Amino acid sequence: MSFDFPSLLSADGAPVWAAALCTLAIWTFLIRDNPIYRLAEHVMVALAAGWGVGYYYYSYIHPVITEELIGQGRWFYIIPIILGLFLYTRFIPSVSWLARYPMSAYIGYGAGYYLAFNAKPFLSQVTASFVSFSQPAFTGTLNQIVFFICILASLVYFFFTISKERPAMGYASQLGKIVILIALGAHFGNTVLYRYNLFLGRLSYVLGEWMGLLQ
Amino acid sequence: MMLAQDGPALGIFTAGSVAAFFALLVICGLVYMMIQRARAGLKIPEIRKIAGLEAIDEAIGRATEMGRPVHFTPGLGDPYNIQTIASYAMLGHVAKRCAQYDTRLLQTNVDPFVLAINNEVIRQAYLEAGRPDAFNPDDITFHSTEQFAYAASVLGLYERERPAANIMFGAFWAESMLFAEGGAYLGSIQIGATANTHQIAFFVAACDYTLIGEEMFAASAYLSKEPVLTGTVVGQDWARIGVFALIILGTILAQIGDTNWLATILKK
Amino acid sequence: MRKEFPMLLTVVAALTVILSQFFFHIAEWNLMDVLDKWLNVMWGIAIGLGIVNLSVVHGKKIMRRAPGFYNSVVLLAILYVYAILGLWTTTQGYYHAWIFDNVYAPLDSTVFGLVAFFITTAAYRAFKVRTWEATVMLLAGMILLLGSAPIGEAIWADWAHLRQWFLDIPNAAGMRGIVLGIYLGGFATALRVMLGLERAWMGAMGGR
Amino acid sequence: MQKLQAIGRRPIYVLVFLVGIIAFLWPLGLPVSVQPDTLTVYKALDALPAGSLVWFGAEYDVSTKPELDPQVVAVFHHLFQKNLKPVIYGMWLRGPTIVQGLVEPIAEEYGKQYGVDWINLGHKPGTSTNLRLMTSNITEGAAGVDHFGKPLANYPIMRNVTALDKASGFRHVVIAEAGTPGNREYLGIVVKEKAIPMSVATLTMSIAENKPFVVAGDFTGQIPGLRGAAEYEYLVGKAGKGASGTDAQSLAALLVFGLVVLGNIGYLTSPRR
Repeated sequence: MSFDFPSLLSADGAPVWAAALCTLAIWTFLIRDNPIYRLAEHVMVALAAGWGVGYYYYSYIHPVITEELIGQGRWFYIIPIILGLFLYTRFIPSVSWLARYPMSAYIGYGAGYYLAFNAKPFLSQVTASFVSFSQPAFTGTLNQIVFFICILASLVYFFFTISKERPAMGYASQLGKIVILIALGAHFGNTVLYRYNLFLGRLSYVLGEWMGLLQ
Repeated sequence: MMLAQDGPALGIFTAGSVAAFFALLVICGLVYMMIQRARAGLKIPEIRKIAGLEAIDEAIGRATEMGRPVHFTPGLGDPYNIQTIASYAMLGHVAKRCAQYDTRLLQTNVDPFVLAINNEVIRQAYLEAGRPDAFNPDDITFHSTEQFAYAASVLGLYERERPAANIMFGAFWAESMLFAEGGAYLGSIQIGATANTHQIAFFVAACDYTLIGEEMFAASAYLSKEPVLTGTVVGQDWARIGVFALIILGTILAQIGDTNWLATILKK
Repeated sequence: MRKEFPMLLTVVAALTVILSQFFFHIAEWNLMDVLDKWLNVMWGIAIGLGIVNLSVVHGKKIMRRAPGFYNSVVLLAILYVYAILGLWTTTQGYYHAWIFDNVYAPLDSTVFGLVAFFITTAAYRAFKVRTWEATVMLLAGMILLLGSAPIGEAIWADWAHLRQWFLDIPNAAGMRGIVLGIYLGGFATALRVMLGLERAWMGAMGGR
Repeated sequence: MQKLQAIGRRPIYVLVFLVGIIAFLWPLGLPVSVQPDTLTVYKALDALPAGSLVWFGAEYDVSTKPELDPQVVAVFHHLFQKNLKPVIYGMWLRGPTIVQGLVEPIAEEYGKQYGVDWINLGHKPGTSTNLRLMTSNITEGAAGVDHFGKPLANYPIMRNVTALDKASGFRHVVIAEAGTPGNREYLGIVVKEKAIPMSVATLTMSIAENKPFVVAGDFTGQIPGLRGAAEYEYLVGKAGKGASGTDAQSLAALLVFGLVVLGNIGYLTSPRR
């Protein structure tokens, strides 16, 4: 096993060095906050924000100006542009309330969108909870019964304004809490290794592509 | 998009949306009914204790005692994400408390539009608290539109500003673990709230208090104690009773026949 | 004009979406396509606010010579050069793409990879047998953790089945309860917004 | 003992790094049980008579290299061990270049000669249209040249090969696929029309999506993700990156599990709990 770094100045080597040094810069944060990490962090924000300018201009604004406004002559596309510019009125205190127009439109859209597009998935979650207990094996039936009880219990847990002082409600709510905690614990445990894969991918890059230790 | 050959269902509805429309009508009807009851001054039950919401004032109080700032993030949601929309009311509350206690509020954003809205929310809150002079727009910051550039930047901000209270309220993705565990290293009081089911477990593990799923949507009613808002939560509970009954009925029907007419109707 | 008209916009935008989604004859007008483009344009314009915010915050740091101000100099320099490069050559331009692929992309995936470290310390700290509820959560977590790695099956052949059972029965049921509640809470929140009960961005939270 | 619940975060970080470094540099070959889907692929290739042609579709690019490369390597070890003759082709631009880099050292290890025992037709434009052309006329489909632009007529392996069909000696198709074009194109054009069986080396995220096709017999089997690579490496007796990847996962799971156990021992022995 011996190191085999790519040439820093070659067309193939330069990207590897760039990527590897960036990786190490972020990892230094694990020791403590330090100037190298700070630099990397500021570079990241600068690149991401700078990238956004070009990307979103060409995806959202440019097509509307060239195709809709100029190309098709759809004058009403000037409205969202004006509404968007209203956001900048916050720098002029006397008319800063104009910024509420685009905000209100956007939030209204969000409320409408939620109501419009989530009623159907909501119902499909309800119908998916209709379980059939007649299963080929006895354990299958038992599983379905457990599943059914767990769903009802977890629903009870969330009641906000209905008193849980009656014993039946109390027990159901307690069971619901346990079911939810099992669900969350299971979810956590199941996700750990997916998260490791990302780190291992970077480590493999540093050890392999950069240091040349992996064959 | 509608395909040409799909005709309207029942003459007016788009295909497959009939049941959804009526379900929505019933739920909204229940909520609206309860709002009307509250407006009429009828008795509205109280919302059960939600520890995560009780802890908010305490967390801000502790930050005040320690002379350290409070950090609030609405997560990565678009400005029209319902969780982000719910976060505005929460931010309003937090900002008002910070204004009253004269505690610095650091508010970080990944979405420029949300940045603009939050700027308004916080300005209004300081105005209502009678402290417009204390409002500092430079503490409301933008950290690019990219998830991990934002996360790296917030981790850095934790180290430099050392917030004593960290309130994460909105739609979170993989950065939730970085935010919550990064805050835990600092020993700040952390309150996490999200309806993104895939992230709740991480908040539960790393935060002092977690609002699980819909508890975040009850926050505005809980904190304001307004009967009208509480009424909407009561309506929500009645809708839940309806769901409960539907599931029991549907399951009973599933034992009887091969075709479950209730499921068929609900899929219309 | 200061509160009523924005409120009206909220309701109009919400109803446009709802009616277009549910009613066949309104859906045919394709209002959603237009509305989506409108919102995207507004959002695109808002990017400028973000850039202004970065410029002001970091500009002030530089003026004050605040600690670490040189990072702010770097940030603003890169930000503007990269933004102008992007506008000039589009994001497909050779140099623009090279920097993104070889500098930004590795930084981004390394930060994502940090989650592995954080999730480990979080598990170590959080999974304690403090109460019996916490114990239940711990057990579920550990069974799933070992079950998702090849080692689990190597220890006990049926571990994979146990893992699958946890995912299919208690996990699915618990998540179902959470999700159904989220839908209800979301509907109520959306309705509050449409009725003007929740509008913190215009001041006065709730009620009136 | 109670100090066990106060291990600092930095020692834990060191352990996380160690898990990765140990797994990558000194693969332990921790046991992996072989799943049926992988085993059917292995058995199908194992049963082919020596000298049979195997079409290899390199349908991925740089972004999915970490997950698919180990599978490709394991499969080529098997192909050369059984003296099968792979013919590499790619609808994806970068695929054949990536696979060429992987196969060269393996071919050398088994003393296999390019153009005699294996060949790389390279990437040819036209995606599924060109794949269809291959099934009737390889010379036309490959524009007469291999990956390096040399005439196919020069290579002994291509002497009696006219088309991607059974008559030319193709007995199996293996594709390493990361999306579209990928298994659906091969399924329609090669499996259904030419009746050549196909196995897929696939990404973890596509396993569930592919499963119905395996059950229906459309695919002989699938090598599922990095885990599948480790299983195949085990079957061919060549521990590689698949094994180190799954080793790393197993070690990581043991690390987190061990830390939680230690934390709880510390907690339970602490007098102030």
